[in-house]
Parts: sequence; structure tokens; C-alpha cells
Amino acid sequence: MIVKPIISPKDAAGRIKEGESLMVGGFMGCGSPNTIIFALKEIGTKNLTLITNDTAIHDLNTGTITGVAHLIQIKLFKKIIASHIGSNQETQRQMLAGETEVELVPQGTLAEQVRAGGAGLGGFLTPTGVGTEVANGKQIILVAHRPFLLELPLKADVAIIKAKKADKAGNLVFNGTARNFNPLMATAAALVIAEVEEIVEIGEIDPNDVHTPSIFVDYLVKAEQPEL
Amino acid sequence: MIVKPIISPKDAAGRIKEGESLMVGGFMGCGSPNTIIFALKEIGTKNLTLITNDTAIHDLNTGTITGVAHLIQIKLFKKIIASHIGSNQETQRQMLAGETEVELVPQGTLAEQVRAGGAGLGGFLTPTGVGTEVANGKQIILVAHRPFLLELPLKADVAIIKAKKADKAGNLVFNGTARNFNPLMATAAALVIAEVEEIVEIGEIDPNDVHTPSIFVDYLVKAEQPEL
Amino acid sequence: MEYIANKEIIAKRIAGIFKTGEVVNLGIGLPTLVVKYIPRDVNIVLQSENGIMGLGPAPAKGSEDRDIIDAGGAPGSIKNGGCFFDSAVSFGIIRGGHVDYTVLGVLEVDQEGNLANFMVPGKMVPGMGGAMDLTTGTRVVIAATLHFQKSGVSRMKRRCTLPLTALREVNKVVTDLGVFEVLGDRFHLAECFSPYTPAWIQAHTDADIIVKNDCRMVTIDVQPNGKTQ
Amino acid sequence: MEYIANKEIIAKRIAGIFKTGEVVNLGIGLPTLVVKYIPRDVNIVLQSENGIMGLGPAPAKGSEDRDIIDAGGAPGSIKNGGCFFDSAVSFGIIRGGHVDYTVLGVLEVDQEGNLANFMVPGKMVPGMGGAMDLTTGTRVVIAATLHFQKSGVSRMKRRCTLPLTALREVNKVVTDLGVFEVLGDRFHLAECFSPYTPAWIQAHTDADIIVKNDCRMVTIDVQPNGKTQ
Repeated sequence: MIVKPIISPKDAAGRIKEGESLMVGGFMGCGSPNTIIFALKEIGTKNLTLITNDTAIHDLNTGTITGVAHLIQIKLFKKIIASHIGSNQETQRQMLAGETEVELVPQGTLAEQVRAGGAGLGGFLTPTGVGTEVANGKQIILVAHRPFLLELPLKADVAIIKAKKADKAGNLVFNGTARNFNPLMATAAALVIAEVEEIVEIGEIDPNDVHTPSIFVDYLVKAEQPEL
Repeated sequence: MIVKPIISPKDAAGRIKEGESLMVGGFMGCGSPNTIIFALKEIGTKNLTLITNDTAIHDLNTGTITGVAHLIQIKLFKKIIASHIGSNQETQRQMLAGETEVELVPQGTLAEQVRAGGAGLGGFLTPTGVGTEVANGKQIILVAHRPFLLELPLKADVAIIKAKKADKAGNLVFNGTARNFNPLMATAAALVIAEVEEIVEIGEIDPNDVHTPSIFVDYLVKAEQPEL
Repeated sequence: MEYIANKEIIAKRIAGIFKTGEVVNLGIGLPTLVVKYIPRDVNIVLQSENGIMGLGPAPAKGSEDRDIIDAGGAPGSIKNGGCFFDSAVSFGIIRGGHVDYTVLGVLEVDQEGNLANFMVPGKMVPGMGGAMDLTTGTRVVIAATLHFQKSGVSRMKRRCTLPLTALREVNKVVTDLGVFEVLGDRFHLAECFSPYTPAWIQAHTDADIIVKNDCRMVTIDVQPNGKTQ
Repeated sequence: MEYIANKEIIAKRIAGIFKTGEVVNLGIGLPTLVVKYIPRDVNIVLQSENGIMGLGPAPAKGSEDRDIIDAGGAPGSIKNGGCFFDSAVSFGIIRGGHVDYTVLGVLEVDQEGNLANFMVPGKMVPGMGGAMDLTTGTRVVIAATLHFQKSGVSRMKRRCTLPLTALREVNKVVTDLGVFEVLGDRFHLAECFSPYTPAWIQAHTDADIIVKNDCRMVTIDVQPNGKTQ
């Protein structure tokens, strides 16, 4: 297998260009690529579109901020696609003030959209959201007399994800609930950068235990700050 | 977690009732639940609908037969849904003679149909098959000016699958290319019976390495004949 | 009769619904209280939509694993025999009907089985997270809510006024006044928690409540602060 | 000029196309011959649709693992750093455009890029297996075929007569006579294998073949039996 370049956090963040769409793995900060997020915060690349499950934590009272919320705070995003922003008051504030466009998507639909983007599907039919605002402007298709929403795939220019372990070829293994959207996003972006806690030799990961095949990963970054 | 009953091959096969739809895991006999297949052959339950990737091997010249081909030989199926029957001359013979209805489905579409059945989707849009006989009678939907076929989910009354290892709760781990359709079928049938080579205590499988969560598995059968 | 809000009653009553082997997803907030009332001899499997089957109890302070959280972001643990999976698999499990019960908090729930819990336009937009998939895909949807808002208005409505999380998916509502089944566009009172009476509940709820013939008067033995009497 | 069918030439020429790091799926039959001609210094990743990334060489007799086969059902192996996955993931990889090249055998291929290889109505119905997904999803589709059927009729057509495997997906055809690119509803001869000539190929193929300005005469040094001269 081919060895994947291990690059610096700054180099990784620098590959995200102004105006691009960016997928960021993680669920409430768990499994969030914090090292790359921190480097991107330093660079401050703007006008990005963020695709992520949730916008982590930003408590305007206590000042607590985690994960991707650091990037929302400095307004790197013109648009945010997420399923949940309930723990990030700043995202809600930007949304209600009209400063940032926020599209709320049911979590299962978002996961499936990312998967569909990676898997070459033109879309899928889900019962989720029928009869709600989520259905607005979407095609409804009846299958066996039951209504489904036609949801379209999501892809991105870049995905930054976080894994527990990689081998040098880029095979990834996730740990616990830090898996979440990470393996899905690895399939759906033109450029995939994986932040990992540990890099082992090729052959050290059992081929039955690989969560993300190496071919999806372009670059590896060694995690420097598990907490952010 | 709940301990799943370990039943005899005969008991397992007896739970498949005349006229039901049956998913059978395996790819060219690899990862095929041969112990249960053999028991079902003894019982001879008829008028089943078979959903399987391929009909394994039946060479009419040499007499070689593997996996699910044993059941096709004794004509248990009124209908077969599969992607490939090229190594089973008897299936082709039955199809061409009009003895058994055979529906040929692209392999990626079949895999996705089974997944969609298990995942509660109403269907999905695939580019595969556009402009071919596979498109006959199917709805074509344009997404970003590109045509896709609307394919519908597949479910079954029973799935018999084969894993390398189970814990007593029914968590499954597959080995090598014996994985194939097995984990997908585990999600898409009302009754799921897993034939396994090894049964270990609950807790002996790393929760990150489980391929099929225990909740999908109703019964376990100890594999008695890895080859058939 | 004076109303004293009591989340613990709701949690305890819901905890009595499940049977061993059933797969349950508990939403953020009130529903998480349910865990502490699950009888010791009932062995349910908690699914959490962030990718875990067999969610265990919250870890002791200092022994948290930052790679294991529950869907609310709180530190979590996994039971022996549990497993982890990605978000697409997780929602395949949910949407595919493999979860028996979901328990969700609500802003409003109405007699048609509609539920609103993801936003108050112009004011609060937490987002739906997994709630839309959970209400749509799960076999039985239980709305868990204090019967009244702080203003004294019932959260049980004839028709929700807030944006819906799901259409006609709620099967059961458990409040601190009783257990209601949703059938034929009406709430059917199946259990009335003493000291409240069916008549009092009907009088204080702006929705059609049919008292079932076999409606039972039930005493649930917890204080608002979670202590048993 | 006498035509001597030579599958080895096809395999050797195709093997020269790939670069290190590219992901390649080789179909059953003729395409599997390609493996033996991959140059030692080119490190490609073989994907097999039955759920393997990094397919290795066929194991020695007696050391087969019955849980590892290739897509044709033959015993297989996995390279260091490879991995296994289920069929939905496998076709997600294929359909999603993550495979760079697929090499497929054909019954017919036509100048519009159509390909037929899964059935002869009323006679032979092997089924499409993964071929429809592979031709549709892969970045570059290479049809690998002896130029002529046993009857002497060319497999390269103006228009396929058999049921299609895919519509307009073939990018390149490699036969034992040459390399053809499919562009603008014509075959474009890019390489002509000696001793054949462009004129001879045109005369013996019932399809429109444009000889590219930079068409090269190429000698590929293998015998029909696979031995190098």
C-alpha cells in the first residue's frame, strides 16, 4: 500500500481554501479534529460552508467553547449545515441575527446524505421530515402508498476528521462514540485529512477491524491537542 | 445484554416456513451458512423466495455443488433474486426453461436494496442500470440533470447468515471476504439466524470491532460443516 | 387542587413500561431521568444515536473516557456486550424500526399525535438533532413532559402551534398527571396519577381527553426532588 | 495477415496503464491476467467487489484461506495494509467514484461506449454481478477483449446487439490488435499492435475507427501462451 504524507496541522489547515465547503467530524466535540481546527482558527480562512452534525458547545454565559465552535466564534462560515445547534448559543445568535445562514437537517438524514455523497447515489427516500418544515421545497414520492422525502447527497471540498489510530497507509480505526460522522465524511470529500492520535506501521491493524479504508485518506495529521 | 438462544440447525431450518422470503448470505459460497442450508435441504420447505448475491456453484458437467446451490437443485424456490448466476448452470437452466423465476439485479443495487430495507429508507437513486434492461418499469429521476433509477428496498421474512464469531448476546464478527452480504441481511429480515464458527462470552469482543450489533440477531447456530 | 410539577413521577412511570430485551432510546433532558427508575430485574438495551448500543451508567467523576459520551454530550459508558457504530448505521437502526421505544421531551404534543420540540421561531433554535428520525422510525414513541408550562398552560394541545418534529407519530404521552394514549385524534387517559382526577385533568387541559373505561387511579411514589416517600 | 488470438498481449498492455497508488478492479476472466504483468515498481491497489481492498496474489496450493476469495470465487489473499468490508461499502466505493480503473471482459462493445457482457438472451444468463456498477461508477472503464469472436466477427461494433451492461461508459478498449479510445461516438485507434496495421484493423472491424494522428505502432512481447519471446 501507499504511504500517506503526515503533514503539520498548519499545512493541513492551509489546504482549506476560502469559499470551500468543509465537513468536520465529531458529535458534541467528541471525535472532533481539534488540532486541525485550532490551526484553521490561526489562519482564519473565511467564507467557508460548514457541514457538521452539531456546532459543539458555546455557552455565552460561562464562555465555554469546544471543537468547531471556535471557528464559528470568529465567523469563518457563511453557511452552516447541521442537525443540532442547541449547545451553541453563538450559532443560534448568528442564525437569529441573520449573520450566518444555518440549515437544520435531521441527524439521520444528514448522515445518510453524506453517505450518499460518498457512495455515488443520486439521493434517497426517507420518511423523516414528512409533514414538517423539513419537507418544504422537497419532492415527495409515494412508495407502497407511504410518503417519503427525496433527499439529495452531500459532498464537500475538504473533510477534516478525527480517528484514534491510523496505519501509515491511512487505514483508520475510531474509538467509542468518537466514530460518529467521521467515517462517513471520509468518503464524501475531494480532500480528506485525518487527525489521529496514533500512527502505526502498515500491517499492524487487523484488516477486519479497519473502519475507514486507506484509499479515502489523503493526509494524516498527528493530534496535538485532544481537548480544545 | 440478553443472551440469545443457541438452536440446532434443524430447529433453525424449521423456522423457515413455506412461501416465505429468505435471504442467504455468502458470495460464491464464501460466508455461506452451510450448516443451516444443509438442514433446510433435509426438511425441503418449498415455494420460498430466495434473495442472495449469487447462486454459488453448480457445474452440471462435473456435478460440483456449493452453498445455496444445494437448495436450488431440489427446487425449493419459486423465485430467485440475485446478481450473478454464472457459476450455477442449474439456475440458468431453470430460468431458461421457465421453471423458476429469476430476477437479475446489479450487485451494488442489490446490496443497497437490502441495506435500505434494514435502514427504513423508501428507496434510493442509483446511476447503475440507466439505459439498460434493468431500468424497465422503473421510475427515472433527474438530479442535477443526471438520470438515476429509483430502486426500492428489499426485506425478507428470514435471513440466514454466517459469521466467524458471536458472543452469547449475538454480536457478530465476520472474517475476510466472508463478510459480503451477511451484515446487510442481518438488518433486513424479520427473523435473523446467524450460523457461527465460534461462540464466546459476552464482553470478549471489543465493542469497536463488532460488525453486526446483537439486537439484529434472534438465534445462533453453531456451524457444523464449514464446507458444503 | 394544587399542581406541583414532578418530573420524577414521569420518569418512574415510563421506566415501568419496558421489558427485558427491549431497545430504548432516551432523549436529552427529562427522558434521561428514566434510567434511574428501571427495575433491577429488567434488562433493557439503551441505544444512543451518537453511535452506541448498550449505553451504561454515567461514569464516576475522574473515570470518564472522552471518547464515550451520550447523545446529550455527557460522559457515558458502555455495557458489557454493547458496541459502537457510525451515525449512518445508528440511524439505520433507528429509521429501520429496530428501536422499540423512544422517549422524548416536548414543547407541545397534540391529540393527533403531532409533536413539536425543536424550535420556537425567532427565539430558540436548538435544531432537531435525531428527534425527527427517532419519532418517525421507532416502534413506540413516548412523549415525556410536565403537564403544564411554567405559565400554567398545558403542553398537551388540540393542535401544535410550533413547527412540528413529526406528524402523527406519538403513541403515548406520560405527564406528571397521567398516562395518555393517542388514538383516533384524541388523547385517551389510561392512568390518572393521584391526587389528580380525570375530571380535573380534563378541566385543565385544552384538548379532547377521553377517559378510558378501564382508566386506573395510580399512586406513584416519588417526590419532585427524586426521593421516594 | 493471419490473426492469432492473444489474450496475453491485452493483459500486458493494460498492465502498463496504471500508476502507483491507483485503485483498480479487475473483472473475471481475461482481466485477471493483467495482474501478472503489473511492473514490479508499480504499486497499485486492487479492489475486489466482494469486499476487499488490497487483493494480493493467489495463495499457494494448500495455503488457501476459505474466507478469502476474489470476485470470481478463486482463492485470494490480502496485502499488508489492505482491509475487508461488506458489499454495501464495497459498492459505495465503486459507485462513488473511488475506483480509478475497472477492466472488464465484454461480449460486445460499441463505438458509443456501450458495453454488453451479462447475457445472451435465451442462451446464457450469467447475470451482471458487479459489472453494471463498476462500469457506471469507476473513473475509467477499460474493455478488455479479443478483437474477434471465434466465428471471426469483431466484438467491436457500431452498435451492440445484446442487452447492455452500461450506456456510454466505456473509455478505452484494449484488444489483441490495439488500443482504442472512445470519443464522439467513434473508436479512435491510439496504438496498433504489430504485425497488424491500422488499415487491416479498419478492414476487419464493422465499426467506425478513426486512426489518431499520433497513433503509434507498438510491439508487445508476449506469446499467446503467456511466454515472453
